[in-house]
Amino acid sequence: MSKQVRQRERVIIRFAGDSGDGMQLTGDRFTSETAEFGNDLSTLPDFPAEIRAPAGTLPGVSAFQLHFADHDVQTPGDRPDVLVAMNPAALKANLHELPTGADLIVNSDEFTPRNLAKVGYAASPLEDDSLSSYQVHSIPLTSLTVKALEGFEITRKDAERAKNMFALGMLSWLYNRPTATTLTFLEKKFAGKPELARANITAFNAGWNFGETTEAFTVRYEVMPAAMRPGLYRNITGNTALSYGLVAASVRSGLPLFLGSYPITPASDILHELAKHKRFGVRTFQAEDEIAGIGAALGASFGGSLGVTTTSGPGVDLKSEAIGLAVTLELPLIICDIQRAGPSTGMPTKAEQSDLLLAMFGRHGEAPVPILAPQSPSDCFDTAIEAARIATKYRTPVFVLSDAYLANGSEPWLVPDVDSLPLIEVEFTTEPNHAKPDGSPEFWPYLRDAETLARPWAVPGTPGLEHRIGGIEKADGSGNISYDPTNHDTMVRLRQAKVDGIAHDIPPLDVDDPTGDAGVLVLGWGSTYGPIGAAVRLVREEGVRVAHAHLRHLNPLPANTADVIGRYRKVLIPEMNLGQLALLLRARFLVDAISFTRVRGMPFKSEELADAIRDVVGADV
Amino acid sequence: MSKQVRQRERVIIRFAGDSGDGMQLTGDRFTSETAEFGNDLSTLPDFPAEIRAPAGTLPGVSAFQLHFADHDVQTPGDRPDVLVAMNPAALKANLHELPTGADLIVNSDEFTPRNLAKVGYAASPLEDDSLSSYQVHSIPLTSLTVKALEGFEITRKDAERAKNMFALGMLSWLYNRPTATTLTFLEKKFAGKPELARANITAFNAGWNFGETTEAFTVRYEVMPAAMRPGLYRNITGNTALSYGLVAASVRSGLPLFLGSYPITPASDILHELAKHKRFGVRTFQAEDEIAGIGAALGASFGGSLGVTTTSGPGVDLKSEAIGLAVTLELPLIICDIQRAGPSTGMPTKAEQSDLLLAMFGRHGEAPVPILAPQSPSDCFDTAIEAARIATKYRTPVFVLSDAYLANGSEPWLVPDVDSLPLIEVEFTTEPNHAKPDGSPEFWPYLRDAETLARPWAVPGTPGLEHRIGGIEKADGSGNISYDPTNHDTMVRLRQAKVDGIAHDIPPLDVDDPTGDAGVLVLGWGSTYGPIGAAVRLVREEGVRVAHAHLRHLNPLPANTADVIGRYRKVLIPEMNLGQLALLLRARFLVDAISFTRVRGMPFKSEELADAIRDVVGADV
Amino acid sequence: MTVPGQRSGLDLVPVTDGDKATKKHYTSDQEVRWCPGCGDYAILAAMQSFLPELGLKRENIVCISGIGCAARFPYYLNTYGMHSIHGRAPAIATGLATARPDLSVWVIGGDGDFMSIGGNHLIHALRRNVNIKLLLFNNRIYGLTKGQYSPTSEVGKLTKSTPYGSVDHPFNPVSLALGSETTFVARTIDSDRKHLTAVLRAAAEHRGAAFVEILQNCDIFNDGAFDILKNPETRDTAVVRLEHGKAITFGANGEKGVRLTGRGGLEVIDTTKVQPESLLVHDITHTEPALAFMLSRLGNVDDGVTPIGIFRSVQRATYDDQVNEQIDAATAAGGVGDLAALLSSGDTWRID
Amino acid sequence: MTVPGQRSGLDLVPVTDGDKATKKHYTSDQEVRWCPGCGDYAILAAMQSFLPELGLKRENIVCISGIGCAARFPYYLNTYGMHSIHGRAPAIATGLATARPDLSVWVIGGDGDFMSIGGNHLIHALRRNVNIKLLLFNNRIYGLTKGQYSPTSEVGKLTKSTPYGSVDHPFNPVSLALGSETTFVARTIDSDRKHLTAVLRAAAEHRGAAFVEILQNCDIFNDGAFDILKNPETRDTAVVRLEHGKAITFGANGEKGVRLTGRGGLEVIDTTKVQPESLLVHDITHTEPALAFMLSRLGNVDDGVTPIGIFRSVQRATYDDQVNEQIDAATAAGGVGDLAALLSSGDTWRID
Ligand SMILES: Cc1ncc(C[n+]2csc(CCOP(=O)(O)OP(=O)(O)O)c2C)c(N)n1
Ligand SMILES: Cc1ncc(C[n+]2csc(CCOP(=O)(O)OP(=O)(O)O)c2C)c(N)n1
Ligand code: SF4
Ligand code: SF4
Ligand SMILES: [Mg+2]
Ligand SMILES: [Mg+2]
Repeated sequence: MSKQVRQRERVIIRFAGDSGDGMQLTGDRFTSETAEFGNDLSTLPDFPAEIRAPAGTLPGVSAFQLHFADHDVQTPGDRPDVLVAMNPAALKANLHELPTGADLIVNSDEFTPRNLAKVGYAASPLEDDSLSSYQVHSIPLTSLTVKALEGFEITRKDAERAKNMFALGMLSWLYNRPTATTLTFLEKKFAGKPELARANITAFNAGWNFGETTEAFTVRYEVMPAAMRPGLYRNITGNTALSYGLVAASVRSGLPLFLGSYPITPASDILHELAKHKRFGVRTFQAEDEIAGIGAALGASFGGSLGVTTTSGPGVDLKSEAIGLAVTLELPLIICDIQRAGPSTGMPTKAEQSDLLLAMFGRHGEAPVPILAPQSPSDCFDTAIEAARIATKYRTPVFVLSDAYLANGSEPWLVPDVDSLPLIEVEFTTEPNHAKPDGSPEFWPYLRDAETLARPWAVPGTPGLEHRIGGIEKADGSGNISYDPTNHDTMVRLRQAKVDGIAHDIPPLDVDDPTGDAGVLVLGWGSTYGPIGAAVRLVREEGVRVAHAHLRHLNPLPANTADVIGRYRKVLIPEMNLGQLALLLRARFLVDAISFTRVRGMPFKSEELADAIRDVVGADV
Repeated sequence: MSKQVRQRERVIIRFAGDSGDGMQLTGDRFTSETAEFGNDLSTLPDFPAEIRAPAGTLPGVSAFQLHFADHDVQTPGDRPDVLVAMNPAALKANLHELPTGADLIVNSDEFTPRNLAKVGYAASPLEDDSLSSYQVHSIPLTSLTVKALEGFEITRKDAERAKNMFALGMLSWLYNRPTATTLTFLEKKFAGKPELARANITAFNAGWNFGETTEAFTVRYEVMPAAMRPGLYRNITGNTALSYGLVAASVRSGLPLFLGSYPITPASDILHELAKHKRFGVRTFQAEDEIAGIGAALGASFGGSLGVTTTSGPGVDLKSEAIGLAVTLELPLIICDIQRAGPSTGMPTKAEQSDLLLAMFGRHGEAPVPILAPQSPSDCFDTAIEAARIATKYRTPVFVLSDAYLANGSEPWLVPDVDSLPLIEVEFTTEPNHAKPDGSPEFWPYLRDAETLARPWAVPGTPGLEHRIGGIEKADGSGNISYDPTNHDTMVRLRQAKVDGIAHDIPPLDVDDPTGDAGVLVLGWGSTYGPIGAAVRLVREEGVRVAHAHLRHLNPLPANTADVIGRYRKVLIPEMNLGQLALLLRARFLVDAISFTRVRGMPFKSEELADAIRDVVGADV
Repeated sequence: MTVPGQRSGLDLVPVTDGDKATKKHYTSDQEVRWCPGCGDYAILAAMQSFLPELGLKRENIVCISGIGCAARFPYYLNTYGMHSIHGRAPAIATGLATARPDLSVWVIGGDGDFMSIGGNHLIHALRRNVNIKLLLFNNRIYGLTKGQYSPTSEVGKLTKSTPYGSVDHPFNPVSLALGSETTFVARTIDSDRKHLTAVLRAAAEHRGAAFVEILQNCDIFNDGAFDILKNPETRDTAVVRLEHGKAITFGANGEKGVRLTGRGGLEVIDTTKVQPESLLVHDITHTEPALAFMLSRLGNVDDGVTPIGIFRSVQRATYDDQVNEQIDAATAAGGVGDLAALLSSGDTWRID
Repeated sequence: MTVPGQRSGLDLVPVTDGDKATKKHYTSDQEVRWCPGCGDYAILAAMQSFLPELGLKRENIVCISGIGCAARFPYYLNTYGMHSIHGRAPAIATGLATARPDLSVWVIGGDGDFMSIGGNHLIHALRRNVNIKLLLFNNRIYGLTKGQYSPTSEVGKLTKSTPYGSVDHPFNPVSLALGSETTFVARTIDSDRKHLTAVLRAAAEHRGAAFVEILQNCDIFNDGAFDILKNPETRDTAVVRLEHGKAITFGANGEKGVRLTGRGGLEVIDTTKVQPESLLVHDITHTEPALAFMLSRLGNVDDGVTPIGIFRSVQRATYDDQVNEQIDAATAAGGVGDLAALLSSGDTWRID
């Protein structure tokens, strides 16, 4: 039978199932197909901290949401138009976010009394009318898959496992996705096991054909490709982009990359990615702990490498002392904090922006450190390069504050032309820079560049420049140990001035204020960029006038930040914390910034942000 | 010959010599004599980080300054009226702070060509007229001492060592100090070595008699006792007071004290002091590092002890992660940070106030911790008790921010009556506090007290209340692991609200504004109390109207802080950092507070503060 | 096992007034969240069923862990417990045990938790001989962070973080513990309930720090790591069971044995070809750990031959006992501290 | 000493073109700030005079330390140096040595720096066998913080922090190192310049982690701690000098000797009463550390008998060499990384 085809501008799909059901993989594949098709998109994986909580339980539910459209997409979307629920737990955990009228595809095989009981369903929601407000497609995915794979030389378990490919095939049909990438992917994935490869491909095709033939689907959807700048695209997650950015910074600076790291969610994937790139001379050191990770990176920096350490909140706590050492040694170092929900162990797989003040102040003494924050998955690439530029030019540790949402979320990325990437020029000092009283030349490790206030970087192996540096206060210039009170005051202010001075070496904060006469500025940082952008678009469609600016440099702030803020009657600062940027701006500019905060481990929903904006704009008369 | 006696209201003496010359001891003894005499006083030891830098060199100079008067004393004084210099290095290192006309007592024996050369004196300042603007008393202290000890069965080295007692005797004569305490002290100190005891006592008396007889001193000074509240007094340093406060808190709460600590300057003396008090049931654990120190203290708290950890900046960095755990476990814990000059190793024996923002924000996630700061050596006692009260009542870690100046500095202390000390009532939970659906009783470790928001404290050994707590986010009430987004938002805000709520349980900020019409408020915190008080007194004597308030509770701030600040046109905030309290107050109250900062590792001089106040008041019209 | 005359690790822990506790009694209401088939289940079951046998008051048992899959353990045991932070459990337990001699304190951690980030706290707790029981769940992998190699992984291990193979030489936990002055050192296997339980009981009764390495299978990221010790074909020749007072033999019918070489080493020999007397008789009570150390080098999983059982159990004053004895002695001598006297100690003067 | 056929630790470090360096050449312009009489002076002098003999380019030598009196060392040596933070030097050095195989990297620390706060970094650097030389200045006390006991202090030590005597059992640094899979382990004494220098040279030439415990006198806070090993009356019977290939004897005229007991231990015997062949001949090249471990238990300062010298020197692939070999191999196989290719790897699509 031929099906009716409906046009859609945008679709939000959420795949939800048990940790063992392979939902992340399914989501990834559908994403690739969608990307290749040419839609713009944004994704949000959401999985539990446990590797595999007991099958069929709520804590065990793993989900993947994808938002794709024929226009540019800014967030993974608030509420799904389609929910694929592989078991009762997945249904229960996600139903409350489903808008009425949404499509609900469930694997009816899993709705057994036992599974229903596990999550406290007295009766099967498929039988009673509790789902009446949705388009329910109840399909026995497991048995259909097993049936499709009869005759294959694989275990029943493996056959059942293939149900996610059946579901993928079905949805690929439903949204008319190109399937080539998935087929080649499956060949690769099961390269060693041809039978399994064939089985999964068969399941996938079976799913597609099922969609074609079943009554369950009367309509099929079409989402036209989005208009995007011409070029070569790939889909990329924040952690991959950050890794590539670091490799690029190494290539463009000529400094070998050294990563010292200790595994921690959600940062580990950067270590995993960089460990692959030996051909770029990348050295990855899996340390015994976070302190050793940053220590080794600092040692490598002392030796002339681009030292990097990657971690998340708890690891930053532990690195605090070593970061202070890096501040006073004035050596380049990049510290990537992939923020997760705290305090303490908190919710390791969830996103939060609550390490900003830690990055600003989390060391004893006056120990200023520049801070950058990427605003989208692909922006992690550029941010890494910018961090390397600042770290090497100013001989300073630099913080990069990403978060779990950016790290695992993905978006299409216009692959840049390598030659267009910034060149990072680093010059090691090779000659003495000072004269002894008797006129003979000597090397002063703390004789600063007049303009940048950076100290010289002379690496071991350079004859005649042998010198010692350390954590004790140093005499301005010579760098010798000094307990002189006035010298200490001078050095404290010099270190601060060096970091503050970077403000003149970074792009000004630019504002998106189309009508030019908005009274309210929404000011954000980091991963809220997408949600704020989407919310701003929503309210503008209603004719609301509002401006949006987003800070990529958090310390120091762009030189024009004061002017920008001064131009608006009200400043609204949405953050996934209790108002950390707001605190900094209030202190710095005495502006009565309005904080809008949600600390749920989840990105903002654009709707709730839109409400917040409406409130503030409404009150602004 | 009988000498002329001059009256003085106040005298500032500085003893300076080689690390090996026993200047700290000499200062301590003179302080005891002065205290016993009934003057009010304040002291400032100042020694190098090295144990014993090479003899006779500038880095090796160790000094001790004492300010005593017939009225109440607020600081160790800016510039000494009398400098005792035991060698050329001591002279060179301290001369620049000596006001013209001051008395200068030097040990001429040490002014040998070799010693002079060591510190770059071409000629002996005792010979040329470079010291003409001072009252120079050039005395061969060493040889006089050795002569006085002829016939004693001691080594020449020991005889020479006694020269500090000779000097002490001389100054005791000069200021007419009671000598009994010193004599008994020497007996005790050399209990094992009677010959050495007699020798030192003889040297001391010889010094006294020398003063009596020599031409070198034509006048003798008298400083009348100060009017002080009646009662029993003793001299006490900040570290001793803090240690006693902790013991007192243990006694008054009935909780055994457990200290987990790793040695670090200037905090180590607290560990040393508490290790003595086994009879109070105090357990001291010298850990393998700072993390183990706080970890063990937290473990002891879990078991029902009053857990305490003591450290300085670098140690706080390392404890950050564990503090975050304490925040989320909601267990009582006291963290004493004896601040020193940073960043990194910095200047370990020097004072600074640069850990305030670290204490506020130095942990990942939203992890609020109450913060207290003592404002004088003896105030460390009361602050420790207040910290214990808050920690146990609100089940929270509490920061105590002392510093090197308070830690080693001393002042007379009116010994409190034990019964007058606050009683700290702690009740462990012993009964279930919740009912299961089936009505049977159960224990919910996170079911909060409605008023304080504190959670119940049930210690191991309590039957029926077995429970597990941890660093992962907990469900409000039950405390079970929860990754629910809304629950996390709730818990983050609950933890914040609990700490904020303490504002209503602490004394209001009181203001010293005698005329009641000052336009400028000087607002300080911690160890700047004395210097600010002295400066305020100075300018008031000139008729300048200025108010002074001092914050003992830094988080949360007293409930009336906003009102107080609001009452003044200008707020001046002097800090030994780059303006950390100023930042907090600006952010919180949007007040354009004026920061006055010096980061020299030394307490403010009251004169420079007075100038700062004059400037602000002057500009305020 | 407590050697005759030794003081038990449980001496000061109150016992129940006879009423028998059950496994259920020690099972918490929390849903267990390990992967199906994880070796941790077997260890949990063993603990839950052996603890009641000790006849202790349940409320006087505390279980403290760091972070990792293994570290989730306390949630599932219905005693007091703390799931702390990564690597710090031994330090936290040291404070608790020192302050509360009436508790039986168990510390649980994985090979990352104990041997990597927590290595220093571990060796210091062991050298101090704090009366705590440290159970290392060694699956030779980082489970919770999804499969990076650990300090106990074999060289050349292919993991997410070592796509070209790991290059660092692993610790032998038993050797490290013996080099850290540990008074009780043992190794056992998750799947051997009987052996596991016997070792846990001996650890509980040992007064001092007891270190137990439990070889644990992670069936997601390092499945089969210990198959050679479990598989009926290989286990008899791979596992060497050390038993106090018994000659060290192994193999299906004890055809293999261990004896001292003349050159200060050990050798595996064919027991049918030598006099029984020439075999090394295992003695866990040697004051010096040297021989136990030598046994720890006999081999580990990678070499096939793997000794399990108690390597060493000697008595040495514990840290916590001595700390508390100092307090008791001082108090007995000088009386309970008098606060007023303390505050007014040193040089004082009176103003009236 | 490099055992024949072994690769030297200095293989990749550039040497001077013949011009002889002197002690002065290795002496920095910084004023030495140790207490008069501190054992650190002797160690510094030994380093300053032995380093030139290696004939290396001075600029390729780096000295990294943590915090403590000992840790001030780098300031006084005219090479590249870093005085870092307490306990972390082994980690910092690991990064530097791995990134820069052309450097000779020395790590200096006290017993607090290495054995207390830095214990974990130490044992991990040792097990990884990073090509760095770790010199432990063991004065059995915390000097810089004015005299608290340390993890190597004898039990019952009276210090500022232990007025009633310390109660924790110390580490034997050599035993701990051997339990940590260390490939080169030695012990020497500050005052024995000849022995000290010989050990340092052997350490320098060892390819891999070399751990050297130097017994160092702190004449302010622990004076005389090693007198028994220095005092002419006692030293001959207290110090056991281990020499590779030689029978282990000591005493003024070698009247005492060490031999294996039949029970897997060592015993000190009267050499005049036994056959020379029965004495234990020292062999630093045993692949297994068990015998070296046994020697480390022969005694330490507290028991009088104290073995010094090289306990173990075996070759094992170093961490840094293998890391760099993986890079070279991958590059040789696939060519130098192509950034453009990397960025456009994976599923891509083109929009035109
Ligand atoms: C300070 C800190 N660093 C890193 C982590 C991430 N982390 C959690 S568990 C773990 C290691 C898990 O391995 P193991 O200890 O062997 O336990 P297993 O999961 O294998 O049982 C790591 C690195 C963390 N939670 N905290
Ligand atoms: C993080 C940190 N903790 C503590 C200290 C204080 N501290 C400095 S050196 C030292 C130990 C000194 O002993 P050791 O390492 O044996 O060196 P020594 O002075 O005896 O040569 C300590 C505890 C510090 N500087 N940093
Ligand atoms: S990941 Fe491995 S160790 Fe962790 S629960 Fe799963 S099977 Fe067990
Ligand atoms: S305190 Fe001891 S170790 Fe430190 S310099 Fe002085 S003598 Fe040497
Ligand atoms: Mg593990
Ligand atoms: Mg030491």
